[in-house]
Amino acid sequence: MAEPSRHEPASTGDGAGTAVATPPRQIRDPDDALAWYRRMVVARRFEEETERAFRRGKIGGYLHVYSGQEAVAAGFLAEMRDDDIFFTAYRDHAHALFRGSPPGAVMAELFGKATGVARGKGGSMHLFDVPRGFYGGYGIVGGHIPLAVGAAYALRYQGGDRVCLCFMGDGAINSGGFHEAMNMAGLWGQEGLCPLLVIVENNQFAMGTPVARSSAVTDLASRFAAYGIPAERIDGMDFFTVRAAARRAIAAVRSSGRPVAIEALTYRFAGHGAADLFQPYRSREDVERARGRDPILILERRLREAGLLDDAAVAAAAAEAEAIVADAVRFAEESPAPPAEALHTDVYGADA
Amino acid sequence: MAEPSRHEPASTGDGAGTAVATPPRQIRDPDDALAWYRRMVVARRFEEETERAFRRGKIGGYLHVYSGQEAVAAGFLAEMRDDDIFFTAYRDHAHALFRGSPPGAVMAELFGKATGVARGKGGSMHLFDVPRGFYGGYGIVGGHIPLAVGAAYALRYQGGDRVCLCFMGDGAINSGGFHEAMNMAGLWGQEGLCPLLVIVENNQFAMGTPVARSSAVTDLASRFAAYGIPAERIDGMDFFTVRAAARRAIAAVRSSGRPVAIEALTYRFAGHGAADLFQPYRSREDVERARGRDPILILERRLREAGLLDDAAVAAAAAEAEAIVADAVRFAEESPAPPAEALHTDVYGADA
Amino acid sequence: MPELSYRDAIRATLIEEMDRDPAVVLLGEDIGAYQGTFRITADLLGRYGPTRVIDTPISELGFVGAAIGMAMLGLRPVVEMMTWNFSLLAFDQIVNNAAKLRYFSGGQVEVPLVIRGPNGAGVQLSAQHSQSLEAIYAHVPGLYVVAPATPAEARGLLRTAIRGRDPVIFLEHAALYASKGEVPDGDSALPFGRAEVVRGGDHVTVVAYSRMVGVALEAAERLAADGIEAEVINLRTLRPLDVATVLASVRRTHRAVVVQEQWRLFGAAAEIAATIAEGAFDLLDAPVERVTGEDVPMPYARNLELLALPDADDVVRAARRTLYREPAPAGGRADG
Amino acid sequence: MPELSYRDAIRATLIEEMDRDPAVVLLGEDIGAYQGTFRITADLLGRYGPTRVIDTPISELGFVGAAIGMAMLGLRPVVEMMTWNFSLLAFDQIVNNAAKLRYFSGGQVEVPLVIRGPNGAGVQLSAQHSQSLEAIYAHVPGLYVVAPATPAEARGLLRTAIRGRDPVIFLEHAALYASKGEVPDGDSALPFGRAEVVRGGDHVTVVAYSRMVGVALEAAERLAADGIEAEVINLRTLRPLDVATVLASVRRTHRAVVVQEQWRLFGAAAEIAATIAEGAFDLLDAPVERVTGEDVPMPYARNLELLALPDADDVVRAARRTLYREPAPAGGRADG
Ligand SMILES: Cc1ncc(C[n+]2csc(CCOP(=O)(O)OP(=O)(O)O)c2C)c(N)n1
Ligand SMILES: Cc1ncc(C[n+]2csc(CCOP(=O)(O)OP(=O)(O)O)c2C)c(N)n1
Ligand SMILES: [Mg+2]
Ligand SMILES: [Mg+2]
Repeated sequence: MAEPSRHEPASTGDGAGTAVATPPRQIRDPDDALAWYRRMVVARRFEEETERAFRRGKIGGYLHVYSGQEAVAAGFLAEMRDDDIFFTAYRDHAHALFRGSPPGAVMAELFGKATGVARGKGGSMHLFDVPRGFYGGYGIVGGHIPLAVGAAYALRYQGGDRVCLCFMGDGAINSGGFHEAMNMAGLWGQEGLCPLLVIVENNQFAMGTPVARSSAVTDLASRFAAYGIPAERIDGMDFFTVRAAARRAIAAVRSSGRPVAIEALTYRFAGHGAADLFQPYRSREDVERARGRDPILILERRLREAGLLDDAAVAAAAAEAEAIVADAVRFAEESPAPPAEALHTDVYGADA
Repeated sequence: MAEPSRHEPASTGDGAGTAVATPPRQIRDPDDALAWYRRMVVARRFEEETERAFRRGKIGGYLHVYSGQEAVAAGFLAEMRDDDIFFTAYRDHAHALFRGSPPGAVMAELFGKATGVARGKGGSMHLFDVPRGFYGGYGIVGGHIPLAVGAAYALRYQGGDRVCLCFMGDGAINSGGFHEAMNMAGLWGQEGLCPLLVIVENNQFAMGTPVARSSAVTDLASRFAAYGIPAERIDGMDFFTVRAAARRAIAAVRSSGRPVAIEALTYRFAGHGAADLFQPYRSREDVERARGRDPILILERRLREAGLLDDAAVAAAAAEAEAIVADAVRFAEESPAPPAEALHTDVYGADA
Repeated sequence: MPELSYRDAIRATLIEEMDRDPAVVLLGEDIGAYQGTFRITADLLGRYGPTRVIDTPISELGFVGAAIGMAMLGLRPVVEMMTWNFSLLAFDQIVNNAAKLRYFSGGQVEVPLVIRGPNGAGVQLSAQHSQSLEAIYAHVPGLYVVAPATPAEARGLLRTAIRGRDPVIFLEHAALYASKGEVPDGDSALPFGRAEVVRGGDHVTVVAYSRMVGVALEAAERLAADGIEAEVINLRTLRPLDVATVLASVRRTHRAVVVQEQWRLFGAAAEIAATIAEGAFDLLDAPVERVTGEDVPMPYARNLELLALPDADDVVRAARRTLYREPAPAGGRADG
Repeated sequence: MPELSYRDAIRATLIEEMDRDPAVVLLGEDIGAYQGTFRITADLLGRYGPTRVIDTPISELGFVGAAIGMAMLGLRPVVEMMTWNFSLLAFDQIVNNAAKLRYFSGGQVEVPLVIRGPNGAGVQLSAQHSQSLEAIYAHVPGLYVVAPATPAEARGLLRTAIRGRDPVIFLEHAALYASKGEVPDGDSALPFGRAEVVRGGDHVTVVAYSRMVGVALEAAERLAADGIEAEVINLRTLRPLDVATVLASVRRTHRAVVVQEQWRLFGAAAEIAATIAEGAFDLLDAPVERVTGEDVPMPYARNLELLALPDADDVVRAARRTLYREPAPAGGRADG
């Protein structure tokens, strides 16, 4: 049986809204850190634009933006190897961007265009970029977790040391599929056959339900003990903290073939989805307080303190993001809708 | 949040096959203890007869006998109040008998007769005796657990201090329904709205799968911490141990309206079901070793030590059981099959 | 007779029934503090408190199961399925417990449970969120399957559902929530198994339910412009199915079109079409036409989604085919 | 052409495919140490080891989902569903992921997954363990639904399933496992969507699949004794449905009986009957008859269970009705 605490809990707060003192740290690879800063700025700008495009009627269906949580996906994807793979839920735009999917192709997917990353068939909730190891984009809460466990098994079965990351929300932890999948991950991990890293993106809410109303135990990391899976809780607002935890965890998973879990405390700045306008379940002040720990501003401050960033560079990053996103929108707008024949393709692999 | 250890683990072994030293104890109510001894003897004799009747073709479908586990149901049902209720899975004959369902009506159900406890419509897996608070008898592993949580809620919602017991197998703990239900029980318990006692009958196997191959963590009681539910592991072979734990747990549940769980270590002496003849997943020696801690013999020894039982009384109990079971079989044999009209009744409460 | 939206009709009925009977409790995801995804339960948490308006975790199997347990003990839970798509996770509890408990307990327990929420396609919700599950649930004895098309029906049928003694699959439609209609005052309940002829006509019978009733009526208008009088039947419930009303109409019109939003194969229209073909065999002048969704998962792109869904045009063409005023589709009618 | 049992034909095919392709892995409850509830996987754990023969916990949603994930990465998992009844717990994974992943990923992933196990009623397994789920799965685009009736078919169709590129719902029948039949040697695979005419006849077409093929053949023998020559069609697969073979037969016999074990309403026979009525409209001399199980949860008592299941007698009577040699049932044909 696994001992459930290979990783000790790192610095944590009660919630992401609470300031957490993280010790100043030497920045190892300044160029890389700056690149991630710029990517996070792009992701934020991208999401603002998707909200606008939704209001303009260019994007349909459900739209769940990632603003506020960027440090989580960024920190983990920064540590993934090119041949590693990952799964996530429907709040997936930033994950695709961080993994290198062209912003135009991501935006085109949201616009329902043939040039989208899923050829316009998936939409916001079902981004996919399999050549880059992004296995989707799922709309049924918790539904992708068992897939990730099986995928991790397959990776080890096929040989090599690739790992699988699975991002999930705090709300998803209460789904039966989570439980069944984690127990299997724990079991298969005992044979070194489950190189899986589970990241609980605890943004404090599942739609309007706070963690304390959805989970009988609010320390979500502690719930992994039931499966013999070592787990720790980290500050998900600080890119460097996330990245350090990701590095340790991915290395442990890769070398052992056993699952590890990390609960990243974060906060969703926008409504749950585009329809969640009034957010009756939380106050404006709560959101404002959380914005005080904006992961992009935290990273910006760090980089400024390290002398890597100044006002001009910040402005340049913003301008660059502006241009990238404008290009993406233009590309999406100008792209053709899928042809009518596409309705009937991709149902089966060959004619029945 | 609940602290997950209101009850400290009591005497336990690695498994029920291991002898566990239980301190000699004063027997509080000798008549009652003797009555439970006799009931356990009846239950064992009853099961032997169901196996025979199955071979004779009198009982069809699946048949799961309880031999070896009697002390668990007996200990808990002994502490239930008349107006309390309970749910269990398909290994349910002894539970019905201990709760007072007439042996003839139980046997008649297995024989598929109109006089059965479920009028011959349910069979072995679906015994019901609602007037006695027995809410079934379920065949989908784990499927009854959410029902029990909702029933417990209803009891408190309706007022009063009735409690609900839910028996389940070790295999059922890995089902998603268990997880979802326990988390809700934990949450509702925080409001005092879930007077539920969960009893994990850990008989070491789910069909041919030992606990270590089905659960990533073999200390099943520890898995309830994920739901803030206090849990303890007990020796399920010793009637007095079970009963003492049941008394404490039921009192706690009744007074608090919060769930409690108990993992009772026990062993199934027979095959999983009537079709499990060769039991390739365990050795004859394993079974023999476990039989060394036969719950009926343990109780018998205790009662002898206390001077409450001698050879003559043991023989009398056996003879009494023989007669009760013979009567039950006779009643079942002589009862009529359900009338053809019964096929279409009980589908809806009123004509559509 | 006030005018109410479909949404408000449902909400008002919930309130009336909760006021009337303390055994009625609501469960579901985000029905309380969030006020309900479609605001059906807006303000009800404030009104009735958290013991009667229960916000659940994302645990469909668990909370449907818990509601069944409550119902077995005499409560009358009304579960909101945020959308019916998520009910696939609770399918075992619905089919194996709710539908069958009365039977396998030999009549000792009953499950007066309503599960309600939007069924069918929204707008660009894509493959996992655009399903219409009526055929699947209507297959199962022990369940009622109800699909109101108007505010009045939503109210009358929901009242019957909540006061009933058996589990009810109550299929709303997101596209109807804002639609308005007259709703009778007072305690009126609509019985299950009674279809309504919503438009009279002698030339062809169009059978529909839920959102497709509106589509059928629109088609009927267009057909009328062309001199074809379609009789439109709103089934209201699929289990039980009001075969008598359907057959009476078809025996008069000699032609039938059945409309459903969902996948054609093994869909609800197959049962209805088969029933018509059996019951009006000698009186049918043309094959029964089925107008259905395409046999594909729902695509996200709006242009494809529109192609995947049946519309009034499709109904018009099908009706004309039954009158031999339109050629059969290329490749023949029933080439699977 | 050795004679094999249906069970051994499945087992042999699993062995051949596992020997041929290391990507084939098995998952399921008690398929290893326990040797499989129906001994389909007996000795395979010893033969292939625990990484290829994976005993799972009782977690249907979880292990079906995990198998989907394996398939997305290029493995070819074959999941044993101990009985199809338990698949209701995995329904979301099957419908929302397996069936649709290729589509909503825009063709980027595929799910070469087989889920197999016994479907339908056993003997006295009662309400929760006696379901026949083909109509429910056949409704869903993206799935194949296969229901072999003989050992040869079990082998040929399973081979096609395992080598395919899409999820296959492979419905065996517990009552057939011990049945024997000639099985062709070698690498023969049977294509999906090709029905077989298992008995020729000119008077009436009887359409069946799985265990009901045997029931139909028994009925055909009895009908023959009475001078009625029934043509019996074994569908083999329900999705795709071989409409052409069925219609060709009915266009010749002018009469059809469709047989299914499960609940009548919204069942598989409805689709088949509707398809026949559409495609052979002018050539049908009688309404299509549906012979089905009763519309009740399965009772435990054997006498009731026998009443709930269709048998050869029912098929004989239905066939005779299509020839107007038997009165219609009391109350008329289609009174729901
Ligand atoms: C099984 C299921 N139930 C309900 C929903 C509706 N729903 C969509 S998102 C959501 C909340 C999920 O919260 P969480 O997992 O914390 O992710 P977050 O949105 O915070 O990223 C719900 C209830 C769903 N998509 N799937
Ligand atoms: C959901 C589900 N999956 C599989 C089965 C088949 N099955 C019946 S009993 C059983 C083992 C259950 O083990 P456990 O919960 O430990 O109970 P025990 O039989 O030991 O009393 C299994 C797998 C089932 N009935 N339901
Ligand atoms: Mg969240
Ligand atoms: Mg067990």
